[in-house]
Amino acid sequence: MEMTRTIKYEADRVKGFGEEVMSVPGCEELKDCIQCGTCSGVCPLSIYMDFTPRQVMEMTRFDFKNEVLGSKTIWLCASCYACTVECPRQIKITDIMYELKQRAIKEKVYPRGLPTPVLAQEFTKMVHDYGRVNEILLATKMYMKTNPFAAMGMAPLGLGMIKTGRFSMIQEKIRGRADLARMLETVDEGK
Amino acid sequence: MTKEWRPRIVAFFCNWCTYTAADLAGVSRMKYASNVRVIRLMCSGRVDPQFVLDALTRGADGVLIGGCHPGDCHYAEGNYKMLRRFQLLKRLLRDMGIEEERVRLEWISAAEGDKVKAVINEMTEQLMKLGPLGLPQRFEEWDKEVTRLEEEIRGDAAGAGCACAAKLQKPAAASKSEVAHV
Amino acid sequence: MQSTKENTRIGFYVCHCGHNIAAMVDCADVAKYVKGLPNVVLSRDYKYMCSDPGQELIQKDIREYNLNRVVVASCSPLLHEHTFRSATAAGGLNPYYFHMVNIREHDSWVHTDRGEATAKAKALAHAAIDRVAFHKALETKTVKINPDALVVGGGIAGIHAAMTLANAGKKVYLVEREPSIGGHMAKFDKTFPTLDCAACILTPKMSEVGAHPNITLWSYSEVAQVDGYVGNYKVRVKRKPRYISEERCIGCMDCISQCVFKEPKFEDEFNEGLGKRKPVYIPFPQATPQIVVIDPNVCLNFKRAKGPDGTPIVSDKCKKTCVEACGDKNAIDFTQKEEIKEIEVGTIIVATGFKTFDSKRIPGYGYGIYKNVYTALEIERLVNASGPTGGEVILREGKNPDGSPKHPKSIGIIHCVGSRDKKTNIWCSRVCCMYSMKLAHLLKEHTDAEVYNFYIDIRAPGKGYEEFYNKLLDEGVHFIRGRVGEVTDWAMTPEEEGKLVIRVEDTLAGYVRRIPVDMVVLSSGLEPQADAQDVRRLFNMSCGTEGFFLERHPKLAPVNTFTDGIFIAGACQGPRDIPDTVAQAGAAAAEALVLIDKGYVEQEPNTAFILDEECSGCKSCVPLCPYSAILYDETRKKAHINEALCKGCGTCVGACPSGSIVQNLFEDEQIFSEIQGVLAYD
Amino acid sequence: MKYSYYPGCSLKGQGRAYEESLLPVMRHLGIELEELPDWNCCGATAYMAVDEGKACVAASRNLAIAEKAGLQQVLAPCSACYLVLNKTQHLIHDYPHIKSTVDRAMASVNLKYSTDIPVRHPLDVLISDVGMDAIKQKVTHPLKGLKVAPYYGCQIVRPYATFDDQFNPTSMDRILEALGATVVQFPLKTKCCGGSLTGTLPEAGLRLSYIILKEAIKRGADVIATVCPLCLFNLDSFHGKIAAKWESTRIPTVYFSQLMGLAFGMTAKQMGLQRGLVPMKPLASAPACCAARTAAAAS
Repeated sequence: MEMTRTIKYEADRVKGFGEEVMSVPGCEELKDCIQCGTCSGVCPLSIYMDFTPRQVMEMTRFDFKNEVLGSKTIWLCASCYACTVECPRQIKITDIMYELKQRAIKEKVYPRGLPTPVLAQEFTKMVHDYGRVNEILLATKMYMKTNPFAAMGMAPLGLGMIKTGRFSMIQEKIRGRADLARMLETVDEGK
Repeated sequence: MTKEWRPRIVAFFCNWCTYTAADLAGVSRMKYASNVRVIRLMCSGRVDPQFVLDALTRGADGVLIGGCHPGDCHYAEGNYKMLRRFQLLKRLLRDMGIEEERVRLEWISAAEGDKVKAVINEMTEQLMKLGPLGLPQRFEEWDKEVTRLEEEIRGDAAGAGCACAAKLQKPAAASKSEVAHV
Repeated sequence: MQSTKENTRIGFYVCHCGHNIAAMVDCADVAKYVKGLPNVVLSRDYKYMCSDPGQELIQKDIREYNLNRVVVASCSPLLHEHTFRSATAAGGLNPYYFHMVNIREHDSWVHTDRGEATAKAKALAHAAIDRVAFHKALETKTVKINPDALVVGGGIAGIHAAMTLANAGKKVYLVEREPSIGGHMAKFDKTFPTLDCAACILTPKMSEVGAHPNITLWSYSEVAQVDGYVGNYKVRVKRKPRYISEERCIGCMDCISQCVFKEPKFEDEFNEGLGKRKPVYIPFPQATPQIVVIDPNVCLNFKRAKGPDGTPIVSDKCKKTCVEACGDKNAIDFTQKEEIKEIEVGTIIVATGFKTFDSKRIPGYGYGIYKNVYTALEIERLVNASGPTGGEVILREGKNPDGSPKHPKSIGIIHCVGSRDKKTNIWCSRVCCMYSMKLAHLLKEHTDAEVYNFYIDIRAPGKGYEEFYNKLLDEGVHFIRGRVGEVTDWAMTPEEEGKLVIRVEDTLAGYVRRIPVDMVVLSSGLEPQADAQDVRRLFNMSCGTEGFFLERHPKLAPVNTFTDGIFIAGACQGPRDIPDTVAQAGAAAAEALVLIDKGYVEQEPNTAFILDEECSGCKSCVPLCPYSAILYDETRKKAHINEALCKGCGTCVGACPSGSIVQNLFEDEQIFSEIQGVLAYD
Repeated sequence: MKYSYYPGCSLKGQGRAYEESLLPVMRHLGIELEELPDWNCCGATAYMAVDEGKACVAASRNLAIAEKAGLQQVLAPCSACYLVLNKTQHLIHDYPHIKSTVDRAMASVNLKYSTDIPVRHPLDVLISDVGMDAIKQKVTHPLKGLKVAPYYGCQIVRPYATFDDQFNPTSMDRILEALGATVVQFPLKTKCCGGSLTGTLPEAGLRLSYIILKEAIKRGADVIATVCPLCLFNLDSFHGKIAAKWESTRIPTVYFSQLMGLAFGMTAKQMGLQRGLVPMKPLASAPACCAARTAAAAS
């Protein structure tokens, strides 16, 4: 039987990670967390997470960067903001989740095979290139990249969309594509 | 060793609310700018406009007056009396060309240690932007101007009196009668 | 005065206060700087100036160096000015030749740069040196203390304070807003951790208060106005009409049984709305005084009849069976009006208590939405043998198949409702952990249900408290560490059908759990009374940011307020349990007794006076004085200050156009020299 | 009253029935909507997960265009658009580094952005600007007997509660009541529908939709009314999968604007009701054949 060591040594921490996250505007309140678990208690998706939102908060605070950025939890957040409005310490948990997602994508350490980060990146690419998003095309792209078999399962739904006149494979484009792309590029230039 | 210029603030705090609040800020180990010097009075109603002018003429860059919130004065309404006086004082200061931000009246209750900190820091920041008031130096210059003027007048035609000279030299004394009739 | 100034010999002391000052201020450097200032004869730095050796040092120096002024730079004058004045006096000088510089609260504790803090200390010390030269010898005023006392609030704090004073032979007025004294404690079933019955320990004290010859008990009354000052307060008390003559009512309660309402119909405040009462009622069986009350809002005799100002007036529409029942005792008086009583007291103890957090403010917990969600106070009444159900714990909603009332088989107690939450109350309410455990024990005892406590942290730091926690663990009460996310009524599994479901993260196990229960109890936190701000103004007190009354010093003057002669006790000062409340009430009574038995109080001689020859008779000062202490002599065209009435605010001084008013201790030249002094050092 | 209309991608795509019903209903109430010229995608939840700065830049381009067009208010019917545009304004307002990022991007294409253009939801406009009385006056075919579960979803009340109560919003309840419908007590009205997780992690996402559907049925609703194209998609599209995994929960979900149109005498077809996968039963009061009258009412 394979055994996993669960003890954490100081060397397992990426010192400074917590401080770095907590210095991002909007994430400062994490310092005040009392680990009460309200976030997990109200989170509709906490039941599928590998770490509860509360655990992610504590792990972030204590520099367990690899564990946090590699977790499924942050990609299960559906941005319903229930935790943010209920947190007794007014920690903007949803925004911290966004911060962690961005870091995971930037460092490409999100769990393989998880469609959510793929979708997010395909989405942004579509916005960048065309200015608008076609949900049907987007879903197709995502399934092709992550799980082509699942796409097959979606066929009846596609049919339903066609029948109700909601299916379109035409990519809408805005006139100001170049402008938008230029604007988005200034963000990278400013970094 | 050249030191960075820091504004000097003279503060008049009432014994019951604002001075106590400053004590609370201390007990709570809040940190704020060190350039404020507090003078304790029993009530903000004791603040004579002359105190403010005197502080400015002696080189303060700003004056902060702290009293109890309206309705909370330990002496019923000393803070109201101060407020009325303060409105006139502000007008006078405006006429003298002294920026409004330099003299401030704040209601700070005994529980508001954090407000003491916030007000002092904010005021310090504002004064840093405004720069030194330098009234003593300005008075010197005004004196020189007046002397020049006097000499000119004397040179032109002796006899034309100059009442304004006296006024300019001692604005503090002149102001008292103007302000205190409130 | 000028002559003394020339011979001014100042001794200056800067205190290290251990590391408190010395860590941020270079005390030796300050002493060195001050040594070079005019009139300074000696300048020392010392570890603890407030210690006995420190004070003796001042006395010795006064004698040896022939000092005539003393300046100490240390902590806040609000803390130790009195100490050093006494030391100055012990050295043979008038105590008002002393001045104090605050370099701890206003300097070392609030700054982070040692250089800057030291510079500030020098500037402040310089100001004091300049100022003290202008100090004069003053006489301390004394004021006589009226030995009668007023206690406001008849909860356990007020009861204990009043009893203490009364037993010491003092006359006490006890004013209570509700028809009976007893406060929150009267509603409790048992008390933690000893589980003795609240009524058994409280009601004897209540009757004692009612019968005590030294206590005048005014229930159903409120303080309307407070004037005067320490030792001599004039208080107006509003006595609300209860439509019963207190002198004639003997508490037989015949009127209640004979009321035209055969059944109790109206929400019973004492039982938190769980029970019903009649328009004529007594709040609870052991109510003190044992005098009934008529509620004009529902009594038929008043119904729909309101005077022009909205107050109920008699409509004479009822058969008045109560009057008949009362017979020749003649105690019912429908014409009773609000009455104002004026009393004079020397000291006042404010013990106005707390209110519980309104649980509806947290919608996710379902109070007011789901009937089987209760507040803790409701449970206190529900488990109480004299409560609305006779101590039977039955659910508000749901019946057994045979139609009988349903008992809960599983109960969830949610801690910290409204507490430790930045959106509501940031403070810990301190008593909820313990009372939740007490209720858990009682509910288990009454129903044998599975009881779950949902907590963030268990705070059981009192005598026997941790042991009580242990007892509950032994009893099989469950403790789940996690703040409940929500209480809902939808089922995901068959066992959740028809139940309330608590969704919570069991943070110790790391699982999100759904726990179905029959009953949810919300351990609501403690808050300041809704009218705490009005009461604070009434008594010239301060409130902390959270709205509880502010003590003069959190450690050293916990029952004093900033107004002399007014003390606070109990949960009006902050959440606390019964033992602490009683201890504090005793302390407040002792502080009041100190004043009463001393008979007089020394007052700051900071009053103002008018220099007759300089007064121009302009009268500007007269309307400024809130105490009408300034009189105007029409014949001489001069104003004059009645020293006995002057409170020393200095407002008239600041406004006098001719500069003819002088305030002792805050004379113009003293303040001007202080201004000059603070600006002398850059 | 004239508003700049920001449809967002969904209302032009799978959520077109929302647009098809909302535009005539608003016109009928005297609200003029002018589609924002050359608008781009708001970025939804996805963009913020990749790059917050870019997300704000993309979203704020729309606000800058609205500002340039001289319109005072932006109407965003899709919950995600509504939240993202509002959140962008908050971020620009609260965080200087976001503001400078946006300013730089704007400058690169000669646009200007100042933070004060209000972004509003149709529910807000209906209850605050139009008013209940005006809505009631237009009701010609009251939805008598129709039991509706009002479902608001998350993002119009969280994290910013601007026009309604965060925990128990009632704006749609009041509108539905004005239409003559019976509003079902629905404590799940602000629960999450699963969002995009129904597609990416269906096991997790669909469970949330299932709970909402099941409880709506249990509480006696005939139909669920929603304000968001993604909520509708999730509640309407996965009945087969939900039935396979848990139980059958076939209950129709419609846009609140579709119900408004019906009550105003417009036809089911005009309101795009045929676009739902689970059809709503025709109403007794529906103006089935009086095409002429409904056309008149709609104009």
